[in-house]
Amino acid sequence: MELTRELFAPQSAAEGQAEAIHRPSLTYWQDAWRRLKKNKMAMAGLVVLTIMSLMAIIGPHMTPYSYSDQDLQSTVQPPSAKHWLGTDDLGRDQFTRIWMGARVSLFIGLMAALLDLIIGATYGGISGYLGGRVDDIMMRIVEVLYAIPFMILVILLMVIIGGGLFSIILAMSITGWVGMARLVRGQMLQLKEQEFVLAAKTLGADPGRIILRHLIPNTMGPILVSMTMTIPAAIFTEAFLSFIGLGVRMPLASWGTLANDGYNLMRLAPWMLLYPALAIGITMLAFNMFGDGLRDALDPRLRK
Amino acid sequence: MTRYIVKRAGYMIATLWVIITLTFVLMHALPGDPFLNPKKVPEPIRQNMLAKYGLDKPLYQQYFIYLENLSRGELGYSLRYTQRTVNDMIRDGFPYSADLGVRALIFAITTGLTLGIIAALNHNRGWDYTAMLVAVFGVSVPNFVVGTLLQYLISVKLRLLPVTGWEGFKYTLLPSFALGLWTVALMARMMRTTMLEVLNQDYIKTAKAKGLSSREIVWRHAIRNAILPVVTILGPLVVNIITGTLVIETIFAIPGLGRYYVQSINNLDYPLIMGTTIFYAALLILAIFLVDIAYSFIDPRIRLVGGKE
Amino acid sequence: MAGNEIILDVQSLKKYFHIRKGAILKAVDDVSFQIKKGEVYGLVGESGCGKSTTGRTIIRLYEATGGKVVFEGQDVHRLNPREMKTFNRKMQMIFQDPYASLNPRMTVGDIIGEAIDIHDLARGRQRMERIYELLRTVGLNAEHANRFPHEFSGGQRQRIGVARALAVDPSFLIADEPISALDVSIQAQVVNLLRRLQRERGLTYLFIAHDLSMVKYLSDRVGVMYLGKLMEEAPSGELYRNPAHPYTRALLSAIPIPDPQVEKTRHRIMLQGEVPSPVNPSPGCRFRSRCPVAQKSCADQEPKLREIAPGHRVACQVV
Amino acid sequence: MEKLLEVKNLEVSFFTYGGEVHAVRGVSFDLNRGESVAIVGESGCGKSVTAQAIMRLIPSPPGVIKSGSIVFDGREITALTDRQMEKIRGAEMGMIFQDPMTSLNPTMTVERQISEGLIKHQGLSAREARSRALEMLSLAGIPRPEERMSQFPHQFSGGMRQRVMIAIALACSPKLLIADEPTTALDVTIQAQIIDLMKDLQSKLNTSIILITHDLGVVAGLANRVVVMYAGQVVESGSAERLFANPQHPYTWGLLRAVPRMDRDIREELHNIPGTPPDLFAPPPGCPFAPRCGYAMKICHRERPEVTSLGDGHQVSCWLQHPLAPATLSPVNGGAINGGK
Repeated sequence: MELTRELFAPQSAAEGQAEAIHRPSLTYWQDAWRRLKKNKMAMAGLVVLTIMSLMAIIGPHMTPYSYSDQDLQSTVQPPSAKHWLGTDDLGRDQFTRIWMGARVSLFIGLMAALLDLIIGATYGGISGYLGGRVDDIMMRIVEVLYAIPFMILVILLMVIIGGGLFSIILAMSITGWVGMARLVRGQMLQLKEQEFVLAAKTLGADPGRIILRHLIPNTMGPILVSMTMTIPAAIFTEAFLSFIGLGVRMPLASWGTLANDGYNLMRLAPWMLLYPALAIGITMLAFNMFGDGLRDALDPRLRK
Repeated sequence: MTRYIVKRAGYMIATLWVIITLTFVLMHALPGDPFLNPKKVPEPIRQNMLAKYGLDKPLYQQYFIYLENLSRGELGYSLRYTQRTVNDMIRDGFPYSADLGVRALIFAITTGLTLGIIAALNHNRGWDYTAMLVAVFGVSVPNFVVGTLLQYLISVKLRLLPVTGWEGFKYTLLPSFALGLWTVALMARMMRTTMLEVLNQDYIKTAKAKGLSSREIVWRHAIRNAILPVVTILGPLVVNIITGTLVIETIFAIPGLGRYYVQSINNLDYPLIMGTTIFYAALLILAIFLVDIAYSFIDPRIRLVGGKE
Repeated sequence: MAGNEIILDVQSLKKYFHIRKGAILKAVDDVSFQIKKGEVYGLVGESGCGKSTTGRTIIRLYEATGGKVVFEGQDVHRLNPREMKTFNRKMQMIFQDPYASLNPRMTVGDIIGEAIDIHDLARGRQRMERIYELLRTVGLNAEHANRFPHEFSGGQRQRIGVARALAVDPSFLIADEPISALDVSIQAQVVNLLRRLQRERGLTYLFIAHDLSMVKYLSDRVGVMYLGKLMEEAPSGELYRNPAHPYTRALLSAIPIPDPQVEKTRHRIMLQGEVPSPVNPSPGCRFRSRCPVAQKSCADQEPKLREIAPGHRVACQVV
Repeated sequence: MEKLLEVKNLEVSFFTYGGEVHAVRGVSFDLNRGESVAIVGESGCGKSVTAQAIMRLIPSPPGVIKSGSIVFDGREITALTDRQMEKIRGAEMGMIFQDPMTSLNPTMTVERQISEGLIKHQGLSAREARSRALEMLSLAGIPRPEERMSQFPHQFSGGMRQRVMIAIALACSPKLLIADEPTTALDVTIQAQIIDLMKDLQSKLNTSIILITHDLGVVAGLANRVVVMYAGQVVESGSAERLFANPQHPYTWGLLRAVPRMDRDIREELHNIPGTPPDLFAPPPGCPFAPRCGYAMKICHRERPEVTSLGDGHQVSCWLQHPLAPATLSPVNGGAINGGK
């Protein structure tokens, strides 16, 4: 380029231009979702979970059989056109029972996670928000409870209150909320000292406003991640309990009881073990992949 | 430091007491007193229990008698087997369980840490993905699923290993693997995460600036610091392995304590359940306590300051 | 610039924290000073000296352990909730960390509008108009209201923090290290804004900082803190010309000046060691462990502030 | 004087998720033996990356030294193998970092952290390394070194840790010490101690120093020469005396006028550099400072200015130096800028 005098005329950048932002605006959740969508593993997990949930709803209606219909004429049938996943020793249709089991297992997982959230978040929230002596006492209790071996206590409770859907959920939530309480408390303690919360206080915001507008929205991320890990853990616990004979009661079935039934007839009818085992494995895998992806997507360290 | 140990020991005892009391209350809250029900409880045992536990006395007195028995290490009787006590069961079964548990733990720790380190050192490369794929599968499949499927495939179908029993090295392979797999996966994931974190720390940069080779940095600086947080989850992991023995021993018919426990659950042998539960609880709480103490010895920040707040 | 009316009177303010059993962190220990209406009072000191805690206790983010904060004739720590709301509209605060001081889940409009909502100052269109005006006041524009904090640079965020504080139209601002997290070229944006606002609105500032040159530039009077104590106080020109306290002298001489000629010839008072822990401090003068002129008697009692020149107070028995 | 280090047209990029970040774009400067040079600039200007490139400590991936040469003591650093580089790091070049709290390994005693390098580079026995470590600690001004040696970093205060870092970096008597914002995390009184220590050790050990900082005050006290960086490029460089007395680049003016000087009574507004540094994903085609520059001309937005030498090693990259540029007076000292003649 040839240098001319004209090129040396003053040309400062326009004033306001320096402050302009050109990138499109994204909320925290939009941004996280955008990141999550790029994660193939997480999306695969999400798709699998959606399919599982859908099948839990419609699956049992796809066959002419009910989950408890016995057909003693055709027991222990291998998979066929009539019984897509075979039948068990009482001639019940395994396809129907597996999706019925999905309902039970997913329901237990969701309920347990939800109860954990409600109890744990309330307890931890109060403890962390109030701080001081209240926090001290509440956390002493949690420290003691936290060291209680969870599974042993659940087993004990199940022995006493007896098997069944609701006792499982009850037993799990009596013991399960402690982890959530610690998580929420930790978050609260951290957030409470953040300058934006202090700023809200100096502006005269009341505790209700601070909790609703500042603390809860900023705790949702870690809570959500923790819940995607609690659900599979609950499903796993239920399956474990069912497997040692403390699960839901007949004729209701969960994936755990189905696997247990299948195990007892393993040599005779391996499919009875295989399909429930696959259902549990795939669901847990999907939850884990989705949960990992969600954690990465919400991780503040990855955000600019 | 001493203060820290005393504090942790205090929590341990408190937790244990909560469990003992809870167990006692829950058991006595059962309808129709299963301990003395003449229909269910054989007469000789009934007499035995009356004498031993003062079951005709008021509840609070029973509680103290119970605590006293516990303090002498007596954990209770079986309703089913007239001559068996929980102590007998532990003496017979626990060595098997411990053997299985230790094998699974060694397998889990060595494999898990190795996988995690390999993954971290090859961040976002082939080895990383492979190790993490293994880890995600390991965490996702419950141990009884792994156990049963492997038993069917390898022992029943292919006849490579014995199906059940505990009579030699060949018998230990599948149960230890099934029991340890979940822990392998968790260890690997955690180790990878902490390793990557440590490798990003400033003091690794300092070590590089000193001219240390990558190998020296990894061995001397990275691994030690990365293992520290992993040690904290060792407590829960040991707990997981111990509870895992319940199903694994049942699946592989190993004559360990876990199998007895599951049997007593299915038989509704209440005093036996109660005694074994307390034994398990004590074992698990002790495990967590020991890990906590061990951790405080490894980390100079706690050893010298005296307590993590 | 400043009149003679005292707007803030801090009397023997104490703020202790119980950190462990028996251990008391005396973050602010018997600090007294007054701020006149319309002046800028600078509070300086190194990290851990209690300057930020003083600010936070004045605005009652912390309850005082002892002493009084009298603002416009009222004891701030005795106000009932309704009176607190009125107080909140008069005194506001600007925070240090441009990243942590704005809620990442709220839009800039909502952050600035929060005060308007809390005190029900405006609604609907008027509320938005007011937010836009505040944004323009701090050199941003109306379009920025729908953006989230992470989309802004450090300097811009700090100005959003100023706009938030201005929303209630306060008369007194506490600026708690408002520029220490910013790059040099950005600092001037915020400092000039603060100066302009003071001129235009007759604000009174408590300006807390560790950067002495900035404090000198911005303040009418300066207080120097060390380990929870006020060591010296003087009009800023006087303090820099005639520092009396050995700590102030050392502090001033430690500040590097961007001129190699000056640096070559400067005499530097080098302090030995580092700031001791403010937990369970020993009696006597807090500075004596590092003081170049310490004497035996310094351990006996805490020196009280005494006036050595008009408006120049110092807490040292040696000078 | 003999040259110890020559950096020429250094370009470093980071390949990230969002694209290529051009962190360093054609940086050149050199350093003589026993001399200290300061690289000054704001966060993100590429000064730390430059320092890390000299040590070959750029994390890779994502960082890559794209082109340019770094000649240290006669050897081309960019061409060395990792093995060869390990022999130079720690032995001939030492480095200290900004945050003394995180730069030391928390689970290793201070003694081991110092002696590690000695054992590796000088083949000392553990005992010899120990006595040398002791010597270094007392040289670094740590009281009771004997006792402090067996302690862990968390038992030291911030200033003491930075002294330990200095002891580590200088243990093998390197020819070059790179100090990356060594006092930014410290209080002023501690900063004064550390700067004093560095000056003292430099004269004792005859080490050359590269000081990375954003604080022009620290520069004035320590450096012989100054390199001012902006957006990955050197905008001005020269001896400290000349640069502070007669700065030529509008960005240097801006930096000097943005902070009030403690030794002067000024009451007028501080000079405000509007806007923010450019996005290094897509740096502007012309002078990187043009969008924020009050003296910018049309040409500045289109063409990168060439380096103008003003004698005595004073160099500046600015179109104001061009004969066609309008006559301008420096706002710092009122002197006339070369252009317009």
